[in-house]
Amino acid sequence: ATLDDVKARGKLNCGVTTGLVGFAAPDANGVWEGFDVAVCRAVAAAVLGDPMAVEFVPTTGKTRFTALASGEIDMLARNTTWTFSRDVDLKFDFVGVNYYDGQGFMVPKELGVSSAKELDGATVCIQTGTTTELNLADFFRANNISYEPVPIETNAEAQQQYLAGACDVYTTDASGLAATRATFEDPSAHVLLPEIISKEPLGPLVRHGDNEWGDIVRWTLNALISAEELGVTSANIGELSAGTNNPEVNRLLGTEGNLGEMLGLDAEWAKRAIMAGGNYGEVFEKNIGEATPIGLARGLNAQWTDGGLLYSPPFR
Amino acid sequence: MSELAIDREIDRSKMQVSDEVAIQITNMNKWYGSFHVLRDINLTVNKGERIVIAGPSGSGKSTMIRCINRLEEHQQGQIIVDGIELTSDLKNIDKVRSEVGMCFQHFNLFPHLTILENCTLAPIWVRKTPRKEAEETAMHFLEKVKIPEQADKYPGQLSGGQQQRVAIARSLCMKPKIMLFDEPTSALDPEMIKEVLDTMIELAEEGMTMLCVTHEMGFARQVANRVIFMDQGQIVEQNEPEEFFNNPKSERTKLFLSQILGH
Amino acid sequence: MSELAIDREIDRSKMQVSDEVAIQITNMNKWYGSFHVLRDINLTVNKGERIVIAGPSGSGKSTMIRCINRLEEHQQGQIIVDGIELTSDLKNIDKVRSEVGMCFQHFNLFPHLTILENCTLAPIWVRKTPRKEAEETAMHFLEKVKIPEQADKYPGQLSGGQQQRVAIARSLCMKPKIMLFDEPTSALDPEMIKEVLDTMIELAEEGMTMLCVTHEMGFARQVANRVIFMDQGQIVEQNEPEEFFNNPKSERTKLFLSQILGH
Amino acid sequence: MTTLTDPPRESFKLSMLIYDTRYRSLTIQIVALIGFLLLIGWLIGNTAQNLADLGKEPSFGFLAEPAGYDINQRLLDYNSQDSHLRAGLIGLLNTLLVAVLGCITATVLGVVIGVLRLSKNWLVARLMTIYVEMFRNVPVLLWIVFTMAILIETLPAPRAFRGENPEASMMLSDSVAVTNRGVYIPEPLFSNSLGNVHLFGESAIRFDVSLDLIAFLAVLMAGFWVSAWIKRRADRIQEETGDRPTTWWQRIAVVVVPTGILLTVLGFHLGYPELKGFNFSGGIHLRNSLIALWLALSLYTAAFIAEIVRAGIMAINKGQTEAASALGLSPRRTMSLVILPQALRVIIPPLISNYLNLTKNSSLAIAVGYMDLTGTLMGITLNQTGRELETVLMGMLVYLTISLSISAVMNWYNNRVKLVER
Amino acid sequence: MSDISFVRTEMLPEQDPPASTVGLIGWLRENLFSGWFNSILSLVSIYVIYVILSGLLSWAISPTWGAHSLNECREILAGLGREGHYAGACWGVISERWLQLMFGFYPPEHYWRVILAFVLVGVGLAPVLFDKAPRALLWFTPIFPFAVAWLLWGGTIWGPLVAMAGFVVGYFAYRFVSGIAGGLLGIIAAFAAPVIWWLFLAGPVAGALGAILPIGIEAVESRQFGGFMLSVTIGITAILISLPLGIVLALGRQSNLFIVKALCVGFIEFIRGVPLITLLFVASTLLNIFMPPGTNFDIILRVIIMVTLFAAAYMAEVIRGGLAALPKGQYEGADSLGLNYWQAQRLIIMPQALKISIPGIVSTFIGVFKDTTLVSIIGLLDPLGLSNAIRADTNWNGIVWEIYGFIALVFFIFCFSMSRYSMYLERKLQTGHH
Ligand SMILES: Nc1ncnc2c1ncn2[C@@H]1O[C@H](COP(=O)(O)OP(=O)(O)OP(=O)(O)O)[C@@H](O)[C@H]1O
Ligand SMILES: Nc1ncnc2c1ncn2[C@@H]1O[C@H](COP(=O)(O)OP(=O)(O)OP(=O)(O)O)[C@@H](O)[C@H]1O
Ligand SMILES: [Mg+2]
Ligand SMILES: [Mg+2]
Repeated sequence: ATLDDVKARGKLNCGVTTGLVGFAAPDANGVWEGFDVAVCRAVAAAVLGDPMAVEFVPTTGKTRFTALASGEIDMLARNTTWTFSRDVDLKFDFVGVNYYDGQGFMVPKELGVSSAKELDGATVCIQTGTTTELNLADFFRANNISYEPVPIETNAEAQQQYLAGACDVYTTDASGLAATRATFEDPSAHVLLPEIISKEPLGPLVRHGDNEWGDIVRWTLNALISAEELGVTSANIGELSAGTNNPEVNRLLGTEGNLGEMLGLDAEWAKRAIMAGGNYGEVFEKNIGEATPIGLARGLNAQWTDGGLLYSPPFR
Repeated sequence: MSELAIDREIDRSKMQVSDEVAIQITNMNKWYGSFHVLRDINLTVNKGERIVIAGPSGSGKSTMIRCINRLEEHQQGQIIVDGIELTSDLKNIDKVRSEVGMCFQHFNLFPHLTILENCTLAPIWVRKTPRKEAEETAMHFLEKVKIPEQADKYPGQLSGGQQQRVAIARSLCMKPKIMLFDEPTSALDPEMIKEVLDTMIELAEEGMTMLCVTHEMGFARQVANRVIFMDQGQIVEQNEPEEFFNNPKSERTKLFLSQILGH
Repeated sequence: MSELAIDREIDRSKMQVSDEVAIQITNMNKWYGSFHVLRDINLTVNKGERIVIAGPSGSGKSTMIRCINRLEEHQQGQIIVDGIELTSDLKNIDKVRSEVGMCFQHFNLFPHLTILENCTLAPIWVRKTPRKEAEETAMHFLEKVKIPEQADKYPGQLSGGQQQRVAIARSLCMKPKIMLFDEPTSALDPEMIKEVLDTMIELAEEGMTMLCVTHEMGFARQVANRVIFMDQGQIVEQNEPEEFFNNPKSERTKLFLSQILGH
Repeated sequence: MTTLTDPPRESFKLSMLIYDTRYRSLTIQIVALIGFLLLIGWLIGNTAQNLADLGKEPSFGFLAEPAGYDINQRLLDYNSQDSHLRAGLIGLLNTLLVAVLGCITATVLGVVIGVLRLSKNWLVARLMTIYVEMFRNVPVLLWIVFTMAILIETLPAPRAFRGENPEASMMLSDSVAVTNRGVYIPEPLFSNSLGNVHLFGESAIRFDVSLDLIAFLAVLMAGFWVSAWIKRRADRIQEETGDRPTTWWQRIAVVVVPTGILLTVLGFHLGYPELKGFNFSGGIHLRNSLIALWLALSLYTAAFIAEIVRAGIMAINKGQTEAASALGLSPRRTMSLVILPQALRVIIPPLISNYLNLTKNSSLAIAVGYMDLTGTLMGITLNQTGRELETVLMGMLVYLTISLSISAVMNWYNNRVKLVER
Repeated sequence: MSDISFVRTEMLPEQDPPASTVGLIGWLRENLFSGWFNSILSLVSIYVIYVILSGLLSWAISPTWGAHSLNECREILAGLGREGHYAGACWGVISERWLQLMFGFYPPEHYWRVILAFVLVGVGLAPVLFDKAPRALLWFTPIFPFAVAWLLWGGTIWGPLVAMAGFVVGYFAYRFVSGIAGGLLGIIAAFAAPVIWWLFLAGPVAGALGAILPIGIEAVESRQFGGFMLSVTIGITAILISLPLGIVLALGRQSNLFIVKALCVGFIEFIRGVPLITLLFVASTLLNIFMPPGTNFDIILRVIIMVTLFAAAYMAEVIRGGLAALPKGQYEGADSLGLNYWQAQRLIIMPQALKISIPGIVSTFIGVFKDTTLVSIIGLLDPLGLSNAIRADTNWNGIVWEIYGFIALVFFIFCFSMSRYSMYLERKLQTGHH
């Protein structure tokens, strides 16, 4: 089973992108950082007790599924859209959603475009290897407008082409657009169009068939989300784990019940996962939130209590 | 080809022909594709015999002696060398090859090895002689061919005649019972030819069984005990040298001799 | 260099030297970079003269005759060939080159063309001769150099001597008034040298003006009417062959002759 | 004396399998064959097992399904509802397009550079050496992304053509627009067009043939044929009389005049690109990705070709030129009659293997988003369908076919021009 | 006829050539301005050089070495009054990331191991590549692959030692079996015994030895390899392993055994007929499918396998060229002395053929080394892959030329020096026949 393999190895093999601003990139010391990376670290902390015990495997759009299917990686946290065919046909299990996204468009303000429907004849930069090119084809076909697709492998190059005016529009997941725009010399010269042409629930996934391992990843993600909902942060977690009078917090942090044991882990698994990088909100703020250069608003990714879609099943 | 004067007395005391058979070729035939190079060759060579093979170019001389140590394969008939029949059995082939030494027109020394290494290579790897012993033997034979001082040079640094003598020494180091020569002097300048022939004569004087393809008729006359004339893949005539040169029987032989000695 | 016996009577009847000037070189100087290869050369060659140029290696013999058909450029002085002065005027150069034939040490046949094509190439493209006529001329000259039967072979299939004779025939096909030879025999084996010299002698017998760099002293003695000795880029001595060989004047000439004939 | 008796039959012994030269080679070969078959069997077995575990049956059914993605550069009509097979075909044509274009420009560039490297002009020779070393010693992939970046960063965007005082303007009297999206050049149009013929119905390999083009090519071929006839006639005259009639204007005329007439009849005119909406429209659009790939592959391969050309020319002994000069041949004739025929024998075999390399390197198209075979079949199709095995194997097979055809041509040529030696 | 005799009484001294042909002016005239065409060429070249250098230098000379982000660079340049897109290079990214570009994610405290490893490669290859290197180094040549592998990947020292022992096992198997059963069986045993050793015995033995005597250095996983170190590792491993493979393939292709020949030709032509990138796709997506269920070796190893096969096909052709250059007499000489096939190959044929092939081998290596950049397409972080990762860092998002330029420069230095070396060899082989 994967859990045993991971434990025996003492390292979690986690597939990430080869580099996407805010979501995964190595820093000067070779330490990976980012929103997707944080999920990997949380799982490693939960399973192995050490958030640094992760081996990051950079994957491309093409290699990611093979890497997972062949067992080269234990889980994939690489802004991968949860679709029917990937779940069913490619035989993977999506364990949840860590980012609700949708495909959007970014155009220079000077073009004076206010809706994607006005893009007839435009040249569109697309990042290949994702669902974006299919969505795009469907959208333009449905609206019966023509366009010129410019497929590009990496975000960095797409950004370069877009800025140089080699394409009028850049389309990818809205989060990516915002993140990219944030690093422009003059971000205010570009607008995101209102149309979001697809649903892009991005989430970590594991292989079909090993439900125990799937549960661990799923509930680690849920623990991060629940922690935010319950007000558990990396700052107060030490205090809270001494015991509180909220039973759900207690169950989450392992002071009550035996949830960890059911997962095949120890009682403090979730505590360690949360301590690795903080709860969902903290991870968000630190990597892509409004305080960072990327400056994404929570939007759909706010807790359900705040009008967002984040909704973790109860720990019980 | 010119008849080179061999200017010393030849000691024929040891050049005895024994009754034992060294090589026995019976009804041997060979084809290259559909071209019949060797036709029904029958030849018996006794130990101690010194045979010169002559004949026009393309008559199959080289092919015949190359069959004797299986550098070429014959298709019909029998070749027995030193009691061992040459069949496709590898062990026999190896055995025969280590009994039979061969010298080529172009020496075929190994240019990446020194003279000494050239000479010790086969004894060490084939005969499994200890290196020291092999080197001693090699020096012995290098002295015999009169170039011990070149032992540490590379073949490329030697003249053609010296190279051919090294080639002979290299064969001798395997202590062969029979030596085959394929036009050993034809790639050499006149001065060098003499050096090599001298070496070969010495060998003959020690009683070595030799088969020699050559056009050096002086050598044939004085050293050989039999001259074989080949044409079109067949042995046309064979005889003692005196008879062969002075009284050839076949028309072809006459024609050949007139060409090669004539002008 | 050996003195090869030329074994036939040489017919000197046509070998008359006329008074007309074929080549006139006046105060010619040439440098390679800052190296002064040819120093103040003065030379007049009359029609029908057969001049042999000798001299130690590096003395500038090749350079001088290559200047005559402008394969090398001279920097000072004047060269007039058949009344045309060699300047950097391209038309003059072309005219001179089609009057002057040249044979090189290494033949420089065109390996991708047959012998016949080698011989007809220049007549067809430079002289604008009809192919048929060019081929007839070519066969004529090939017969003269005694290899008409090789006409359809490629140069690679011929021996060195045959190749050099083809090279001569190739030059002759342009019906040149003057022939230059740059050591035509020095890359050849002795037997082949004879073939080529024979061809050159025949040419001389027909009255061709020839300048020939060669070390074949037999040829110089019997065919040349003048021998020029060069050293250090200068003409050191010139004389009739008999005088030149028997009674050299300059110390350098004596030294040179003793070296090349003496050994 | 000639009674041929067979040697006594030896009884077969097992050791003969190893020590008898007759059987030995058979033994080795059979062992090798068995080993090979075992290896193949093992691989296939593993694959079947693994695929079964993954629940994927190998099948090529996906090829008939709609591809769902768009391809910008297409030589045949295609839309996102066409099948994966057609998408692959479009990709293959794009591969061939860039390979052919690349080989042509690489040859031209390489020959020029190779010759300039031998130039007596010190500066030019040095510059060319620098060029060659620079391109040969840096990976081609780097050159491809570099070229793309240069095109994108240095050329004006279409928006620079807009406005009262545009920063950029079209070239050649407004007929060519060079932008960082590509180059727009005029396209040939026919007002009395003969129309198209549609072949292969609605299948994946359907395509249209323009009758205008066919007519044009037919007239052109006829023109060349007549021109060749004139040349042969001139050859004949030269052979007979030695003088070569001046025919170049006749030869040009028989090609140009009829085609000109045909074009006029068909109502030939050029469609110029013009700025409309976001982009230029009209004209032929050579996309940046194509140009970058084409340029980078050409420049890179040209460096190798230059070396080959240089080596080829240097391989021709200086004596050959001298002999030709001494015979009075002009430098031009020396080149065409003596040097080139010989140099070509040396040059062409390595040249063709460089064509092969260029074709294979064109698979790096994905780095600039050019939709070649690797980008479609082994790229997006693989990605969308998850059929790694089928797509990658198909792709390799296609490349192999292309390579083997090129090598076949090379072998044929090599055998034809071998110099006759003794 | 006039008297033709002439004797020079005193030799003419050497004179200086006319002034216009020597000195600077002469040189210029000869080399740059001989004729109008050459003059135009020269002027055009000078202009091109001027344009390129002026543009490049004004961009490259930029005091941004200390910057920590692109914005900081922009500020520094703006402070100098240099505005706009090409105001100047942002060298901060190189100063911050060059170690990463060189060593990837290798732990910095172990960089010395990488450096030492590549020095050892140099020492190990020196006696093969340079005639002047001391012959005594030759004994190190067979050992260095193991030493280098151990330094790079670390772990217990028993691994490489036990692997090396495989060859010793093979040798003794050969001696033993050929002693009792003859040459061919000996050869088979010599191949089979080490394979058995490596597959079944080496692991436990190394484990046991490691347990008894735990000597070793910290293990580094191949995933942590990156940057130029990754390229060099892939390149060198592929070339070293492909050499024996290439020899076998070349011999197979030369052999007159039809099936063996067909297999070798098929393999060589197949590999040479497909682009490397498709082989890398096989490595990244298919190789695990071809292996028995459950096998899982990491992507770098898989890439090395495919690149090795790729290099082997090219190597085979290079070595075939060397074999073809040997005169037939060498084979006959060996045969007539009674050497068997393998002895002849090892003692006579290969030493000569390989020597002739060294320039070709070096060129193949350059090619393979350059082609290692392709691994970035399948997501490995070689220099080019790392450049994407670096550009995905928020600080450096938007950087282009600086990284590409740096990578190109390093590649150029590597490849250029190797190509010079191979040219030197070619020249030496042309002239140097002992
Ligand atoms: N490998 C081969 N394949 C086909 N024919 C061959 C081969 N080797 C030799 N021959 C032919 O066999 C004939 C005999 O050749 P062989 O070399 O034995 O002649 P030879 O008497 O030694 O001649 P020479 O005096 O020229 O060495 C010749 O006609 C030759 O062309
Ligand atoms: N292209 C060149 N560049 C520089 N120096 C040259 C060149 N060609 C010849 N030389 C030098 O010019 C001198 C004369 O050379 P040349 O070939 O004319 O001599 P030679 O008398 O024909 O000698 P040989 O008998 O060896 O042919 C020699 O010292 C030679 O080194
Ligand atoms: Mg022979
Ligand atoms: Mg000379």
